[in-house]
Amino acid sequence: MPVYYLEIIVVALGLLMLMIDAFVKLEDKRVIAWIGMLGLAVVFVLLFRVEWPESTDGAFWQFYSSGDQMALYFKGIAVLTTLIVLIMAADLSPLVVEQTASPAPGAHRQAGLGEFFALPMFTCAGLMWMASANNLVSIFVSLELVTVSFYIMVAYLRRNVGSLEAGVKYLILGALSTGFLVYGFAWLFGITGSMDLGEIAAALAAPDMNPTAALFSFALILVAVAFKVGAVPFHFWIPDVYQGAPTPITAFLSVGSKAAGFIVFLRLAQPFLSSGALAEKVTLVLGALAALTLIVGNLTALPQKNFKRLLAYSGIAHSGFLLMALASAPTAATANALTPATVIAFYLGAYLLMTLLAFLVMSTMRQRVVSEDIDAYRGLFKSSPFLAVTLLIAMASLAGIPLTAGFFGKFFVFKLAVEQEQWFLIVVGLVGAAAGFYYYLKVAASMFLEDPKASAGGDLAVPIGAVTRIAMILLIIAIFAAGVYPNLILGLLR
Amino acid sequence: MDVNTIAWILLLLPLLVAAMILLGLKRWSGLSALLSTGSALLTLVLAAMLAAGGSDAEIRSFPWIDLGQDTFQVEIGMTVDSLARGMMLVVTFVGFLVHLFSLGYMRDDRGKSRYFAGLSLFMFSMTGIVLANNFVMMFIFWELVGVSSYILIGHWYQKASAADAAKKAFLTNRIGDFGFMIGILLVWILTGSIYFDEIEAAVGGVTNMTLLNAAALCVFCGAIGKSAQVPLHVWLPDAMEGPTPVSALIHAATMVAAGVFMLARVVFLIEAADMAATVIAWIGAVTALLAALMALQQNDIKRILAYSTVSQLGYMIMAQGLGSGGTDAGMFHLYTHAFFKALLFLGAGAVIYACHHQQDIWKMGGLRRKMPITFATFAIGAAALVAVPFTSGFWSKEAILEAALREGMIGPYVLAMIVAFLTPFYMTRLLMVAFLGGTRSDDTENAEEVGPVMWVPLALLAFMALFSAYGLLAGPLLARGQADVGHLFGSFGLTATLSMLGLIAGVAAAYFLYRGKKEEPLRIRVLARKFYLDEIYIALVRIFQDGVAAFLDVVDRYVLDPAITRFPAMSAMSAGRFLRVFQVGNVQAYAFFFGVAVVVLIYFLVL
Amino acid sequence: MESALTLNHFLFVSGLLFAIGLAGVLVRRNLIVIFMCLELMLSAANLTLVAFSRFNLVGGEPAYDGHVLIFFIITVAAAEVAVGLAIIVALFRSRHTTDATKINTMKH
Amino acid sequence: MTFLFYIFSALALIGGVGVVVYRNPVSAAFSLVVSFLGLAALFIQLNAFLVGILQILVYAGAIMVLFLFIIMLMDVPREERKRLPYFGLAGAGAVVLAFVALLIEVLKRTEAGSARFMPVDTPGGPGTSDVHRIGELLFGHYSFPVQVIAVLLLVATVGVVVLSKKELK
Amino acid sequence: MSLIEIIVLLPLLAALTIALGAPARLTALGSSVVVLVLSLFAALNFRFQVEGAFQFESSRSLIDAAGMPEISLAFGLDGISLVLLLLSAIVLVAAVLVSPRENAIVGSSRLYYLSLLLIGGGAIGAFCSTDLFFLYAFHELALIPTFLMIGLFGRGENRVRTAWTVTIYLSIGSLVLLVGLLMAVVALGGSTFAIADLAALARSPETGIAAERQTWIFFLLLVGFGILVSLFPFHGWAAPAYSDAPIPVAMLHAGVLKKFGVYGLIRIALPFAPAGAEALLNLVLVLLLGNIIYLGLVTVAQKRLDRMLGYSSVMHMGYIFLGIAAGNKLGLAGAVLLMFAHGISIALLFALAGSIRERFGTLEFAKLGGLAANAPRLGLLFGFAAFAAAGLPGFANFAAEINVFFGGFADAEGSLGWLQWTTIIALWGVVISAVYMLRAYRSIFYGPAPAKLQSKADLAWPAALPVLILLVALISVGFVPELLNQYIRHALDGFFLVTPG
Repeated sequence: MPVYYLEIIVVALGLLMLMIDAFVKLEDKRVIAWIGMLGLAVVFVLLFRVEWPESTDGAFWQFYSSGDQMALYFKGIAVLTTLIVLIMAADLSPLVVEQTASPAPGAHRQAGLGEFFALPMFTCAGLMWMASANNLVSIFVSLELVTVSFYIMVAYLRRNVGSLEAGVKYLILGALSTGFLVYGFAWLFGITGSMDLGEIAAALAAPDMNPTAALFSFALILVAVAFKVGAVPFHFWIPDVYQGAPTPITAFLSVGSKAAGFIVFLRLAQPFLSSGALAEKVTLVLGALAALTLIVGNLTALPQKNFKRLLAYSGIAHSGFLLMALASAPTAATANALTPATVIAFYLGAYLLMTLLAFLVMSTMRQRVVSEDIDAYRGLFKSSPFLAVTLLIAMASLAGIPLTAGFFGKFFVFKLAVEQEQWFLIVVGLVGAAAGFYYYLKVAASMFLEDPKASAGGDLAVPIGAVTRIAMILLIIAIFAAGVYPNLILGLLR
Repeated sequence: MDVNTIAWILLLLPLLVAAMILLGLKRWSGLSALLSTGSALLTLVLAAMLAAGGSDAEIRSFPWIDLGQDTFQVEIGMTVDSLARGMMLVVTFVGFLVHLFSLGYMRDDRGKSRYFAGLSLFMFSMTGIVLANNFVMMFIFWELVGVSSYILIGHWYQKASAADAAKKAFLTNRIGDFGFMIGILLVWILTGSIYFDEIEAAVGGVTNMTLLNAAALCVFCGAIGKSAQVPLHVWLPDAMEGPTPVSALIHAATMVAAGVFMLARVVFLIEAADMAATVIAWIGAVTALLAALMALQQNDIKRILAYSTVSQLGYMIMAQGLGSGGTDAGMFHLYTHAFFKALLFLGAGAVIYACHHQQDIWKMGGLRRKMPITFATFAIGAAALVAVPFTSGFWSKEAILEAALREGMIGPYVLAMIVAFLTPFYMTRLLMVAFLGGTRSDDTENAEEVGPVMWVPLALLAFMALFSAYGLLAGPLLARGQADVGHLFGSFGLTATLSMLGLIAGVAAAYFLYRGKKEEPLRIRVLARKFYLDEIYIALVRIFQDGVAAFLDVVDRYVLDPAITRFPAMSAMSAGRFLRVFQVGNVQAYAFFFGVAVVVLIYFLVL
Repeated sequence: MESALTLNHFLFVSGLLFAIGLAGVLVRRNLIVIFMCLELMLSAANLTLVAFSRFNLVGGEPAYDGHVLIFFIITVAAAEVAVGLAIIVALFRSRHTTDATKINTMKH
Repeated sequence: MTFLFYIFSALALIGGVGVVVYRNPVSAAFSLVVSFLGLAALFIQLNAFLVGILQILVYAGAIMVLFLFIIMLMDVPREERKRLPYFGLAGAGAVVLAFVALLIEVLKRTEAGSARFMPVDTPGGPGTSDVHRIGELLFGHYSFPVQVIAVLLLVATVGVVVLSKKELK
Repeated sequence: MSLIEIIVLLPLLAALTIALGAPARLTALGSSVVVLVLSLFAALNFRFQVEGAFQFESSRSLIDAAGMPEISLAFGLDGISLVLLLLSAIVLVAAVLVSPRENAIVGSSRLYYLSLLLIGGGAIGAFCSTDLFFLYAFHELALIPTFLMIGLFGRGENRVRTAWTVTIYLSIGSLVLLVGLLMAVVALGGSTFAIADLAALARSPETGIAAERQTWIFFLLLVGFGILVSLFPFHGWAAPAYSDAPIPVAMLHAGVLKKFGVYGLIRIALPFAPAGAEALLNLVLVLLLGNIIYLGLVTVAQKRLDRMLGYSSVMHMGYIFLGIAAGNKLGLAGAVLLMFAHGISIALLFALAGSIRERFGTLEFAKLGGLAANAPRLGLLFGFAAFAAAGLPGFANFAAEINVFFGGFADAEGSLGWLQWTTIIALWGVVISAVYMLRAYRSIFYGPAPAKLQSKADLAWPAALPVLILLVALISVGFVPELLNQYIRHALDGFFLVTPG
């Protein structure tokens, strides 16, 4: 099956869901979500069945990179993320309804739920397009598709002040970054006279290229991409938006949009890194960005009390590690040295597993406990051990305990950094990782070592939906499997 | 039986017994006591056979630690030569008698079986020392005798004094062993071997004399600890807290003599290191003198004997310091001393036993009539100790003094002479106060003679105390030259005269001073308080060990740990708190940071 | 058509416009106005694009790819405005304010 | 020609400044329209006729109308005259000025920038305008991004519908 | 599934089954005993005639992506790791035996035994791994279980704080370690993580690491491993950890897990960066004296048995480092033997301390006394343990220390260098350890017993079983060091010997 069917299928799925929402009388609209999950599962399977066309002439392939395993991999990430986001959304549907449905007479009691399930599908399509966008135009449009849909989903709970506030913040800053992106694109186009990344790379490598303008455009573009992946100092939106947004959307942001952001980052940075005249300064800047991100992300997470914000900062911290990998791009490709692309891809794969696991637990808890403070999880091990252990595993992996997927990620990053002798980054990374041990285990500590709050009492015994439970178990298995047998993920990159 | 098997049985039998008692026989204390005593008898017989056999043997057996010939190898091996044979005989003989005596003395003690297990363990360790053919093995058993003495001194562990004494003894010895180990290591790097025979062969080739002297002195440290020489003598008097038979066996006859034996074993080393030799001789002499002085003012019968032991050990060490010239004399004195001092202690034990564990001589008196046998034997022992002519003690002491003179060690010689006057003085004091005159306390009022199981050993030892120096008996003991009357008249000279004068003077002085006294006529505080050495040592420990330790503990808790653990953690946390400040929640602020970052970025990249 | 104008003229103007937009975003309190300023920034970018595509000619004609990108930009901008205004309205409904400095309940 | 450029750019810039300074949102909106008109003129001066038209139609027309509509709808009060955040203003000013300074520096260094514009021959053949050309490109070469944009618009529509459902009190 | 894989994976599988609901104590006990038996079996089938490093090898490749380093789940035993495997197995069994029955545990007994198995299994895995990656990874396995064990089942009011300190401290250590290892691997080509291959690369002059890079690598490894071993300035976590942790954890940690650091230094730091070792020798000497003398004295100052034991175990690490610093066959052999001896003896002491607390409710010297009368069996066993720890002949510790000391002098040609002087000073530590051990024994078992301690609660034989197991191991090795020495010797013969500093 041709690869570009994938996105089409997903979009079609989204439309289908919208149609069902509009025209089919459903008692319980979660059916829509289940349809979506089913479809995405199918798409995920289809990912392994795609074939690349032998001839790639024709306009389409100028916007859609061909024969690109990496792109396929990131499509996979997008699909998987969306799938799990749908699961969470289904779990949390009562809350969504309560926050959105208008009490209009005759309106369906779950009005507005269908869209909540359908929108992620389009976002997913956008993410998938981003994954294989190799042209300024296609990058721009797919990126904007994702961004705009996120504006909507973040602000979705329109009776919830937090959600709206988050929406506004994301909107303003997002639009700002878009502005910079466009301006940067304009310059890049101007000095290279092309929209195609391949030609741009060639133009930048050319001797008569003007470094000042090139770097200027890079700076502008960097701003936008850094914003997407939440690199310091363009990270300020992350904690607030994560906190305000509906939990599933937070998960979606922190995994899907970050992953897509990173592959775009890779794609856009590549021409500059590969041009001899610019590589040095670019690497330096990326390094500085990485160091800042590591420090701010990890240290600011230390005193956090709100679990969602904690995860936000942890997300920033992980971007730091990813940037660290990006910043230690090999100047001269040696025999068995790692490449930033592989490392980042693997890291994001692992990051997906553990972050989504954490969010799954969180959304399950959210059904019973309103507060999102870490204190709300006190004594969870006593009341519902399964959730506690699951979250513990997620945290362990995020902290990078060996034999979990998370460790291999950090492991590769550090190896790459050592190979490129980025000593300063390594030191910063060490500090960051050490801090990470603290704030991740802090959650474990409150779950295992402390007694339940008198108020929360025993009713922490949270019911777990069947689908959710299965998803959790699968993720756990995946985390350990990938932590012992990294080929599981690396295999997908070949 | 060939030498090999005998040696093995000698070594392992006591261990076996100890183990058996420890593992199973604890409940049946009587049985274990008999078993232990029986094994002691058996070892005595074997030792006698060994001595009679008179054949030297070098037994190399299985490797204990083995890292290949080239690097390092320690074998459990044994040397059977005249020195070992003699020592073995003495050890087993005294050992057996002490076992016998203990059967009575400890008849109704709660920890009887523990006690006998300890004795057997001691016999094992001591045998090990005597037969060892290399330094490491000797060091091993060196430590083990320390343990067994720890166990036995602390036998009545619920008495705080006993518990402390045990601890003190072990630790003091450890300090000595610290030096000993260094010595062994030094010898090893100098001669490349730990086996006595190989060292003897190689020691001639050593060029680095300073290091050799250092090595010899360090080795000597072991002897200082074990044989209670100044400045490490303090533990021995306290060790009297243990049961009296133990004092007799370990702290008079055998273990404390181990130091002397060890020096005799490595005499070639002392020969090679003159400086060290001189030091050793002096230390021996000084010890003899100081101990004798301290003995003058003690009131506890066992303590008096203890100090006399220290003083006598001083003689022996001094003799070892004379090198090959004196080593035989030293060993000779060791043997004789073993007998008469064991005798004295067991006698004292009998007295104490009879007086319901009353040990203060001023509370005794008039025991001569109440326990005649004990008195007689005790008197004989005393006579030997003060070197009344023709007793065994006389010959051996003569030998040492002459050797000193011969080797031209005038200083030590003079000191030794002074001791030869002091010893009679305090022994006479002891005899008169404890045995003569009238009884001074009801403890002694109804004291009566002890039973045969206790006085038979006394009698045997008394016999040895008198005649052990004479050919027939001394034969198996001594390597070369032995005492006989002819020798005395043959070389009657300065030494003999002086020592006899000393003897007469000492006895006379003590006699007139203490005749019919009810309490101490002359009080010399500094001697009574043993030159305040204990106090000084305690102070030193308080300051240099406990003080420093407490200080370092505080440092560790409140300086090092915060500096290394808490401070970084806190700083990271506060850094985090600071960084949160930027998260003001206001979009425009964010946009502002955004803008600043952009400008900086562009500036950095473009310019 | 011969012209005395150089590329820099246009780049400078567009840059200034961009800067002005940025300034607006930074100083104005009213969300809607802020949003307008963002639009201003976008169209500044458009000017840059036009200038560049007019500058590097392809076969004697402007590089129309630039114009196409502008087309997309404008479309996206429209969509963005629609969504953005919707959000702002919703916020206004629940909070009765459009003051950017007043929406800071979530911080630190 | 140059003269016109200065006129129009002045128009655009002044309009922009107006947006920033007018306290009243409505006035701000109108000055934005002005600025857009100026921009459109500049576009046309650069032979970008279609883009110019679009700028006027879509921006000045549709979008600004939407803005005004919303402003009216909520009758947003003019920003109340509380004391200006001088500090913030200073900061913002500094940032913007720095940005401009850097821009100038960059422009100085791009030697291409100082080059004159080449004359353009009118789009190939009679009856073909740049509308024609862009149309071809858009629906020929660029058809894929157009599809994506379509999805984007769909999403936006759905979103707006969902977000601005009326609340019945 | 080869023998060694079973040995390594059994505890982990057992932990899993416990998590899934198997009877906790039974499973734990069964699996650990099986592991012990299997490791003894391995020891008996050790082939001495075979040259070369590892035996019982098994390997499964895990990464075969282009440009990726080759990492494989590889296990194997040489003399050294065999000795440590035995140590781990023995102590694990003892620890499980010592730990309370399910109904006596407050909180989840599953978690309790599961954590125990993870800690033990992690150690075993680390010692058996022949792949650098897993050598590191398995050790980390113990991190979180330790955290939970101390925090949940620990004693003392500030146990949670202790749990934090330990975890963060150790994790920082292992992070530094990770960088050091990566530097070493990368410097050696970065293509493989197989220890044997890396060692071979390091040995050959052309592929070996440049000298000044070696210094850095060794420094990082020293700090990293050092933190895990509580080397002098980084010892802050150890004593509180051991005094606050549940007894079995204290046994496993002080007895087994801690040895990982030293093992790593011998297995990795020395062969990979010999020049670095030489360059930093004096630093090591200073630090180990810090352990022996400074911490020895701190130990003397302790007022509670458990804290004292904690510090003493830290102190004795100094001797192992001394053996490593000596760097010659003798010293290394001593170090390895000492790892075993110290591991067993400290576990023994903690076990006994546990039963003392259990019976008499406190471990404060001031409150105890004269227990030898109340509990003679306990007194006897503790006496053995104390004397063993004080390095008395007849116990494994002595045999090991002798090796170390001779190792320290082995390379002195008739004159004293820094190493020798250090050894001499270190010897004083023997006196110090005797001081605190005898003081402890004196104040707990000797002397008059306080009135309220008159309870006659001696050690019952079932409770004494774990203690006896450990004691037997200690004494048999003490009498016949060759039991283990033969393995160590075999390993060291095939071992790239370091040129002594």
